[in-house]
Amino acid sequence: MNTIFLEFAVVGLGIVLLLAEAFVDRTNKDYLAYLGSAGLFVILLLSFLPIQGPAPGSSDAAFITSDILSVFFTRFLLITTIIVLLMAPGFKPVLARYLPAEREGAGVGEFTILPLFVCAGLMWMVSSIDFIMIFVALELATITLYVLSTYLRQNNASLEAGTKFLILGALSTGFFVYGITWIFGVTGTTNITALPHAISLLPESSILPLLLGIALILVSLSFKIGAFPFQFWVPDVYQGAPTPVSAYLSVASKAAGFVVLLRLLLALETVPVVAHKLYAVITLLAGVTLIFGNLAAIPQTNLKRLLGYSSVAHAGYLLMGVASLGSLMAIPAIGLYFAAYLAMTLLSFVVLMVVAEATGGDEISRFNGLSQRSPLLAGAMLLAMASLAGIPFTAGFVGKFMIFEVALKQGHFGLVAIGCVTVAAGFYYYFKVARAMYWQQPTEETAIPVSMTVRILIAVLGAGILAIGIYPGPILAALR
Amino acid sequence: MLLASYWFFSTLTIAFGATAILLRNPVSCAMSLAVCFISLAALFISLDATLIGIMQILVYAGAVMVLFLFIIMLLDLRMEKSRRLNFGATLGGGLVIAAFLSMLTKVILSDPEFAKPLPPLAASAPDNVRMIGMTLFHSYALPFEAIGVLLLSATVGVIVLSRRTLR
Amino acid sequence: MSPLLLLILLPLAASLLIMVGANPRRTALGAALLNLVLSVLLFARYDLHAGGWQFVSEWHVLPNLGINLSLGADGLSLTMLLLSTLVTFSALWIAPRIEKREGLYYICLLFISAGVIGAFSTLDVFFLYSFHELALIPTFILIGVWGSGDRQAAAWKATIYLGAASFVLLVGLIALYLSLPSGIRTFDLRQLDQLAAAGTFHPASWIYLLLLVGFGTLVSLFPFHSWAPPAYACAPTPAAMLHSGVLKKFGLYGLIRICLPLFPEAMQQFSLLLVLMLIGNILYIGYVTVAQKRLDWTIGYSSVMHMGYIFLGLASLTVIGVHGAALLMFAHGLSVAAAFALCGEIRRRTGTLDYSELGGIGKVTPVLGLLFGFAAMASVGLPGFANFAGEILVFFGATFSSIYGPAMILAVIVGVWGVVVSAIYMLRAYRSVFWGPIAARWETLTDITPTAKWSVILLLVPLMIAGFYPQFILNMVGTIIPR
Amino acid sequence: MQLSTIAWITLVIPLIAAALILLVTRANKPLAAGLAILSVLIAFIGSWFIFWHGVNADYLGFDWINLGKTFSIPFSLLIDPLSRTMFVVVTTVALLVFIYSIGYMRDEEGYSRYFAGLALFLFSMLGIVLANNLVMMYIFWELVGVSSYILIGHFYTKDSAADAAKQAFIVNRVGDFGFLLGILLFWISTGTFLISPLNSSAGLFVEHPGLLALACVLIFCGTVGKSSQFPLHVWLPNSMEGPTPVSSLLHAATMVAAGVFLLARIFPILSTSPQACEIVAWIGAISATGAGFIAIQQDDIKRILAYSTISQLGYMVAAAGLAVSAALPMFHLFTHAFFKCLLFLTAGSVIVGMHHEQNIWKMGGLMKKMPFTFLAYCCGMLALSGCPFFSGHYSKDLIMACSWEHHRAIFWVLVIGAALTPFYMTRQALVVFFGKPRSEHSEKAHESPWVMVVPMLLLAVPAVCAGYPVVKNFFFKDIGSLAEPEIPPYVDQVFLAAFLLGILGAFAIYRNVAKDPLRIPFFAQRFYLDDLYDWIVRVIQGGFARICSFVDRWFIDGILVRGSATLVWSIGFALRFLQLGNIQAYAFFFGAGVIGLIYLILNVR
Amino acid sequence: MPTLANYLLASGILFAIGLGGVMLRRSIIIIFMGLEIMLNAANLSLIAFSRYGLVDGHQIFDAQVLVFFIITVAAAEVAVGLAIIVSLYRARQTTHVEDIDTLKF
Repeated sequence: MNTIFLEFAVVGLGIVLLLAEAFVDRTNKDYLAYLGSAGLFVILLLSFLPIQGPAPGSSDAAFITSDILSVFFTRFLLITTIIVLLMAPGFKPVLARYLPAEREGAGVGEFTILPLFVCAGLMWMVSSIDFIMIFVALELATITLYVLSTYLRQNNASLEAGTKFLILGALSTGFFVYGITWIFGVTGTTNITALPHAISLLPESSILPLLLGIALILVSLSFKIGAFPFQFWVPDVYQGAPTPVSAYLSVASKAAGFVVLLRLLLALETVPVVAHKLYAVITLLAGVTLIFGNLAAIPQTNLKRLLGYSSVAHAGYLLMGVASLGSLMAIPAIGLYFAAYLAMTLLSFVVLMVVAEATGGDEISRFNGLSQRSPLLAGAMLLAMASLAGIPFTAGFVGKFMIFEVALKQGHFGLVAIGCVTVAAGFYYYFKVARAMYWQQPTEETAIPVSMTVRILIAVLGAGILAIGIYPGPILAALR
Repeated sequence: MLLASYWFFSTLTIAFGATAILLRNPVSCAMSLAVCFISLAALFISLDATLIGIMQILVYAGAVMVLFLFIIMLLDLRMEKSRRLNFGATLGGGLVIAAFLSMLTKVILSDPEFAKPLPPLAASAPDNVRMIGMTLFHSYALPFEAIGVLLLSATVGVIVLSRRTLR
Repeated sequence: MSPLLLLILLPLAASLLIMVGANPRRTALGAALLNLVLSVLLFARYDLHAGGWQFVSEWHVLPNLGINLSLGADGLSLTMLLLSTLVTFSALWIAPRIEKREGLYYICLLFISAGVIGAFSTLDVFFLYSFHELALIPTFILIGVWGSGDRQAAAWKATIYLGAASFVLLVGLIALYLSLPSGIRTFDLRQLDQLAAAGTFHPASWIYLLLLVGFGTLVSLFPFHSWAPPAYACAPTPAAMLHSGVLKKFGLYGLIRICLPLFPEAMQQFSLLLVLMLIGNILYIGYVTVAQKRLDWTIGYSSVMHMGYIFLGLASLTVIGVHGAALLMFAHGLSVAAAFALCGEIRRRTGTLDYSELGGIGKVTPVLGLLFGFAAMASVGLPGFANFAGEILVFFGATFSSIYGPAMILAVIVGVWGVVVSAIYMLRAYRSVFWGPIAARWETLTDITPTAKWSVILLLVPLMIAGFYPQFILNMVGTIIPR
Repeated sequence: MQLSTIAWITLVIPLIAAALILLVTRANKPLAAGLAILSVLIAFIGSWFIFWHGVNADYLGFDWINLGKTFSIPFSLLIDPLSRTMFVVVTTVALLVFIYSIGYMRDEEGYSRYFAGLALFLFSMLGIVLANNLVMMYIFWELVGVSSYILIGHFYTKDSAADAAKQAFIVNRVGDFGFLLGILLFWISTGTFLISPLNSSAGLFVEHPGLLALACVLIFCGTVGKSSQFPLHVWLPNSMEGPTPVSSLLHAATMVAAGVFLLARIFPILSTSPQACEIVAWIGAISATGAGFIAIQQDDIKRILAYSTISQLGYMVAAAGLAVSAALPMFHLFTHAFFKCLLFLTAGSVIVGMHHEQNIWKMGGLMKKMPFTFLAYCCGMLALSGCPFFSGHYSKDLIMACSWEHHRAIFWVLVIGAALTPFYMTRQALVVFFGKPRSEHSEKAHESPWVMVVPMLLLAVPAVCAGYPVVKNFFFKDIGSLAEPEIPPYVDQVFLAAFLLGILGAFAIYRNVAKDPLRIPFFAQRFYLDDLYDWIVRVIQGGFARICSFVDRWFIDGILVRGSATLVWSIGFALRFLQLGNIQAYAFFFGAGVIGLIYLILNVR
Repeated sequence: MPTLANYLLASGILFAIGLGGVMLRRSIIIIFMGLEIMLNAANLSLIAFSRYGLVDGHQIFDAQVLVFFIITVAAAEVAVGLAIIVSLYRARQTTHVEDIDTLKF
C-alpha cells in the first residue's frame, strides 16, 4: 500500500466527520470522537500492512518516503491522536463553559475534528524529505494548532496562550522559510536526501551561507521541540491551552519536530564539515535545555505548567539522544523514549483533565489527597510521574536508560553529568505531585467520578507504560 | 535600468517597511506596509518573476492588507498609546538586529558566488505562468493538496474562532 | 515456574489482590509467610557441592543489548533472600493497626519486599538495578504518610538523594557495559564474571569510582550518608526495618557482585580512598551516634556506622574479609530490623524516644527490655550473635591485608575501637530507656504484645543461630569465592 | 563416658541452665535457683573429675568458623595443668556462692534473672578457662563482660547500679580493644592464635623484639581491663552496686581472675619479652600500692574490699611481670580466690544483717551479734593481710621473694602495699565488729541464715589452708616451679615487719573511734582519677562527639547536601524568571537565541 | 547591474526590520505586520536566488513555487491570526502585548 494513502485517509476521515457534524442533528457530539478514533484505529491497523513509498520517479517520491522512521512515527502520531480524541468527551464541560454557544454541544464537534487535520499534517511532516513539503505540512499542523490553543475563546488563559503561540510560531516560521531560502540558494535544492550530494559539489566559500541556512532551520526546529532558548512559548501555551491540546502539543508536535531534525542530521552526517558543527551545537542545546527545563520546573505549583517545563526537560533528554546519533542505537533509543513519553505524558494529561474538572483547577494543590478521593486516578498519576522521573519498570526508565547509554557511548560525559543532576531535580518536581496525592489531606472527601472512556484510557496507557518498561524490545526492534 | 530599478524599489521597500513598524498609527502602518509590498512586487517583476509579482500585489497588497485594515477598523485601534519607551528592550532589540545584520552581511560578502552579475536568461525563456503552473501541478501536486487541507482547516478554524456565537 | 520468579511475584500478586479488595493484612502476611517458607526451602535445597548459580531461568528482554531477565541464586543471594523474607515477614507481622488506607500501607511494604527479593535473585545487572529502585516510591509514600517526626523532610531527602545516587550508579553500570568490546556487551553477571576471570576485560577505574559512589550512597557510605538517619528515624516501623535491614544491603551486594570480581585493580588502586571513607563511617559516625539524644536517631546512625565494618571487609579484598562482610550483612540486617521494631514498639507506647523523657521502663516492660537488650547486644557485637562472627572475620581479613599499607592498619585500629564506641552509645541508649528510676507517667505502660514479641524473636533466633554456628552462612557465602 | 564429653558437658551445662531459666522458669523462683545450682553442681563434679584424672589434652570440638584451608577458628578445649586448676577453683567458688545466693537474694526482685545471670557468668568463665585459642577466649571474655553487666546492673532501677554496669562494660571493652588488636597482631605475625603454638612461637620474633613486646602489651590491655588494673581500675569499685554474692564471685574466681589467667596462659611467650614484662610488672605494682592507699580512706564496706582486690590483683600481675613462672600469679590467685570470696560473703552477711547499710561508720560492735560471720571474717582478713599461717601469707611471701630476686624496685613498691593491706583491713575489722553500735541498724543486727553461714564457714577452711605446701604441691606441681628463691633472711623480715606495722598502725588509730580520724582527701577521692575520667568522658569524648555531630548536621548535611539542593533550587527559581510572560521579551530572547545559534554554527571549532 | 548580493542584502535588511517590529512593537497587529515583512523578505531572497541560479538559462521555478506556497500559507496564517486577535480583543479589549502576560514564570 502506498504510504500517502494513510495521510489522505486521515484527511478524508476529517472531512467526513466535518460533514457529519454539519448534517447530523445531535447535540451530543461524543460520537464524533468515537468515530474519529475508531477510524484512526482502522488506519493504524492499515499501517501494519506492507507499506511502500511512492513509486520511484513519481512526483511524490521527491517529497515522501516510507522508511522505518516515518512508519514508526506515523503510528506514533495516530496513537496519540486517537488518545487525544478520546479525551475530548471528558473535556466537554470546559468547552461548554468557555464557548459562546447557542445550544448545547456547539463547538465540540470542531474541537474533535481539527486534531485530525493536525494529525494529517504531522504525518506528512514525519514522512517528508523535502523542505517545501515539510513547510507546508508543518504549517498545516501549526496553524490548526493555533486555532485549537485559542479554542476556549472566553477564557483569558487560552486566548493568551493562543496569541503567544501564534506570534512566536509565526516568528519561527519566518526563520524556517528564511533558512530554506538560504539552503536552496546555496545548493539549488530543497530535498533533504539530495542535500549531501549538492553540498559535496559546493566550493569551500559557499559553506558559510549554507551554515546560515542550516542554523535558521535549526532555530525553527528548536522552537518546535521546545529547546532552550526557543522554549519560551512552551510553559505558557501548555498552561493556557485546552488540556487535550496541551497533551497533543507536547507529544505529537514535538515528535514531528524531532523527526525532521533527525532527518536533517542523518542526511548531513555524511558531510563532516557541517555535521560536526551541528553536533556540537546540538550537544550544547541539549545541555542548556536539560538545565533550564528541569531546574525551572522545580518551583512550579501549577501542574499543567509543570508538565510544560517537563516537556522542555524531556526535549533535553531527547536532544541528548540526537547528539549521539553516531551510535547505531541512537534512533531506536529516541523512538523508545518517544513511545515512553507518549504513554506517560498522555496519562498525566488524562488524569489532570479529570482532576482539574472535578476540583476546578490545575494547581498541584488540587491533587491534595487524591489517593483518598480516587485511588485509581492517584495510582495512574503516580505511575505517570514515576515514569516521567525515570523509575525502573516504567517506560520512562528504559527510555532514559537507552538515551544515557548512547550518550555515554558517544562520549558525551558532560551531558551525562548534567543529566544526573537534572534527573535528581526531576525526582523532586515529579514527586511533588505524588506528595500532594498521598501525603496531603483532601479538602473534600467526595469520590471523583471517572467515566468509562477515561478508565479505558488510563488502563491502556498505564499498561503501555509498564509494558514498555518491562519489555521494550519490540519498539527498539521497530526502529533498528 | 535594472540597477536603477533595484535601487529605487529596494529603497522604497526598506523605507516603507521601516515606517510600517515605526509609525504609531496602525492605519499608517498598514498603508506603509501596502506600499512596501507593492514595491516588493515590483522587485519581483524586475527579477522576471512576473506571476509571483502579480500574486504579491493581489494577495498581499490586496487581500491581506485589506484584512489588516479591516481588522484595525473593526477593533477601532487608534494611535498606540504612547507608553513609556522601554529603553532596555529597545537597546536589546537594536543590538540583536545589528548583530543579525552584521552576521548576515559577513555571510553574504564571504561568498564570491553572490557577487556574480545577473546571468542572461535563455533565449527561449518559457512562459512564466505556464512553467509555474507545470511545476506546481506536476511536480508539487502533493504539497499543493496539503495546502488545500491547510486552507480547509484554517477556514474551519477561523469560523470557529470568530463567530459571535456557535451553533 | 522458576521458584525465584515465584518469590518475586508473590508479593506483587498479593498487592494486586489488596488493590482489588482483599483483606490487606491477612493477604500480605500470607504472601510473606509463603515467601519465607519458600526461601528457607531454597536455602536448604541449594547444592553446596555443586556451588555456582542454581535455580537458573531466563526470559529474553533485550537479547541483542545483552539484557535478559535471568534469575538464579548462589549462596550469597540465597542468604540475602533468606534475610529479605525473614525481615519482610517480621515487618509485616509487627505492623500496627492502620486506620486509614490500610491497603496502601501493605502494598507499599510488599513492593519494597518484591524489589529487594528481585534484586537479590537476578543475574542481570540491569534488573539488579531496576528491582532495587522499586522501593523508592513506596518508601516515599510510607515515610510521608505514616512516618513520625519531621517525616516530610526526611522522605524528601532520602528520595532525592537515593534517586540521584542511583542515576550515578546507572551511569556507572552503563559505562561498565560499554567498556566491553562491542559484540559481546552484556549485563549478565555470569558472562561478566567469566570475562573478568579470563582476564580479557579491564574496565577503566573511573567506572569503579562511579559505582562506588552509587552503591556507596545506597549503603550510606561516609560522606554520602546523611539521608539515612532521618529517614530511618522518621519512617514507620516496618519501613524502617525493611529499608535498613534489607534494602540497604543492596549496595553492598552490588559491590560484592560487581566491583569485587570486575575491578580488582581499581579497588586496589583506590583502597586508600575507600579506607578513609569507611574510617569516617566507623569513627566519625560512631561519635556522631554518641552525641544523639533520641533512640531512633541513635539506631539510625548506628546502622550507618556499622556499614563501615562491612566496607572494611570488602576493602580488605581477602577471602576472610569478604566472608565476614557477607555474614555481617546478614547479621546487621536482622539486628537492625529487630532494633527498629522494638524502637517502634517503644514509640507506640510512650510517644517519645527522647532519652531525657524516658527511663526505667524496663521495670514495667521486662520482655520488651529483654528483647531490646538482645538487639542492642547484637548491635554492640557480642559473641553469640552473628554480628560478632562477622566483625571478627572482617578484622582478620583487614589485618591480613594490612601488610599492604599503613592505611589498613589504621582501619583495623579504628575498627576495633569502633566496637568500644558502639558499646558506648548502645549501652547509653539501653540505660537511658530501660534502666534508672522510672517516671510516674510510665508506670502504666503495658509490655510488648505477643505478636510483636514473636516477630522480633523471629529475627533474633536466626541471628543467634548464625552467631553460634556461623558456618551455615559462611558455607553458602563461600560459593561465590571459587574464582 | 569420655573425658572430652565430660569437659564439654561441664562447659555447656551452665549455659543450658541459663537459657532454661530465662525461657521456662521465670516465675518459679525455687526452680530457677535449683536449676542454677544443679548446673553448677554438675560442673563442680565434672571439674573435679577432670582434675582428678589429670589428663592433658586438646579436645577438638568443631570449627566455629572454617573458611577452608585459609582460615578457621576452632572451638576446642585445652586441658592442661593450668586450666585444670583454674577449673576447680572456679567451680568450687561458684558452687558456694550460688548456694549462698539463695539466702542473700531471698527477698530481692529479679530472682530468676539473677540466677540466669550467674549461670551465664559461670559458663563464660569456664569458657575462658578451657579455651584453646585466643579468639575463643576473647569470645568468652566478652561474654564475661556482658554477664557482669547483667549482674552489676541487677538493681537497674537505681541510677548508680545502672551507671556502674554500663561503666564496667565499657571500661572492659576499652581493655578488649587492646586484647583484640593483640590477637590480630599475633595472628598476622605468627599465623596462629592457638595457645600452644603461639606460646612456642618466640623464635619468630627474634628479629622483631619490639613487635613481640607490642603484641604482648596489647594482650595485656585485656588483663588491665578485666583485672581492673591501673588505669582501667575504676569500674571495679563501682561494680559494688551489684548484689554482694556477685561481687564475691566477680572478685574471687571469675571476671577479674580471668585477666590474670590470661597472663598465665600466654606466660611462655610473654616471658620472652623483657620490655613487655617490665610494663606488666610496673602496672601491677602501681595498682597494688595505689589501690591500697585508696582503700584506707574508703567508708563503704564493699568498696574497701574492692580496692583490696585491685591491690591483690596488682600483686598477681606484678608477679606475672616478674617472668618467673606462670604458677606464681596463679598461686596468689588461688589463695586470693578463697579468702576474697569469703570476705565478700561475710560482708554480704553483714550487709544483710544491717538491712543493707554499707557504711562502716554506721556499724560497730557486730562481733557479738554475728559471731560466725565475725569468725569467718577474721580468717579472710588475716589471710588477705598476709598473716603467717594463713594462705595469703604464703602466696604473697613468694611473690615478694621473687620480686626481690628479679626486680628490686618492684619489691619495694610491693612492700608498701604489703603494709597497707593489714592497715586497712584491720581498720575495717575494728570499725565494723568492735566498739559500740553506731546506728539503729547495727543495734538490731542479727546473724544470717544457715544457708549463708555454712558456705562462709566452708570457705574459711581453704582461706586458711590453701597456701600450705601440701595444697600448693597438689594444685600447682605441674604448672610451673614454685620454689622459694634464694633470698637473704631479712627480706622475709621486711615483709613481716610491714604486716605488723600495718596492723599496729591501724590499732593505734582506729581503736574505739566514732568517726574517721584520718582525713586524706587525695586518697578518699581515689586520686581524683574517677573525676579525671569523668572529665575525659564528658568533655573530651562528649565534646568530640558534639563536634562530629555538629559537623554532620551543619557541614555535611547542611552545606554539602541541603546546600547543593538549595543551590539547584535557587538556580531553578532564578531561571524561571526568564519566563517573563511578555511576548516581546520572548521575541527578544528568541532573537538573541538566533544570533547565538548562528554565531555558534558559523564559528564553532 | 545589481548583483545577487545586493538583493540578498536588501532582503536581509527587510527581514531584520520585520524582526525588529516583532521585538519592539507592543501592538499585536503591528507585530503581525512585522512577521509578514519577514516572510516577504524571504520571498525576495527566493526570487533572487531563482533568477540568479539559472539552470540552462532557465529560472528555477521550484523557488517560485515555494514563494507561491509561502504566500498562501501567509494568507491563511493572517486569517487565523487576525481571527485570534479579534477573539482576544473581544475578550480583553486590548491588543497590547503588555496586557497579556498573566501566564508567566
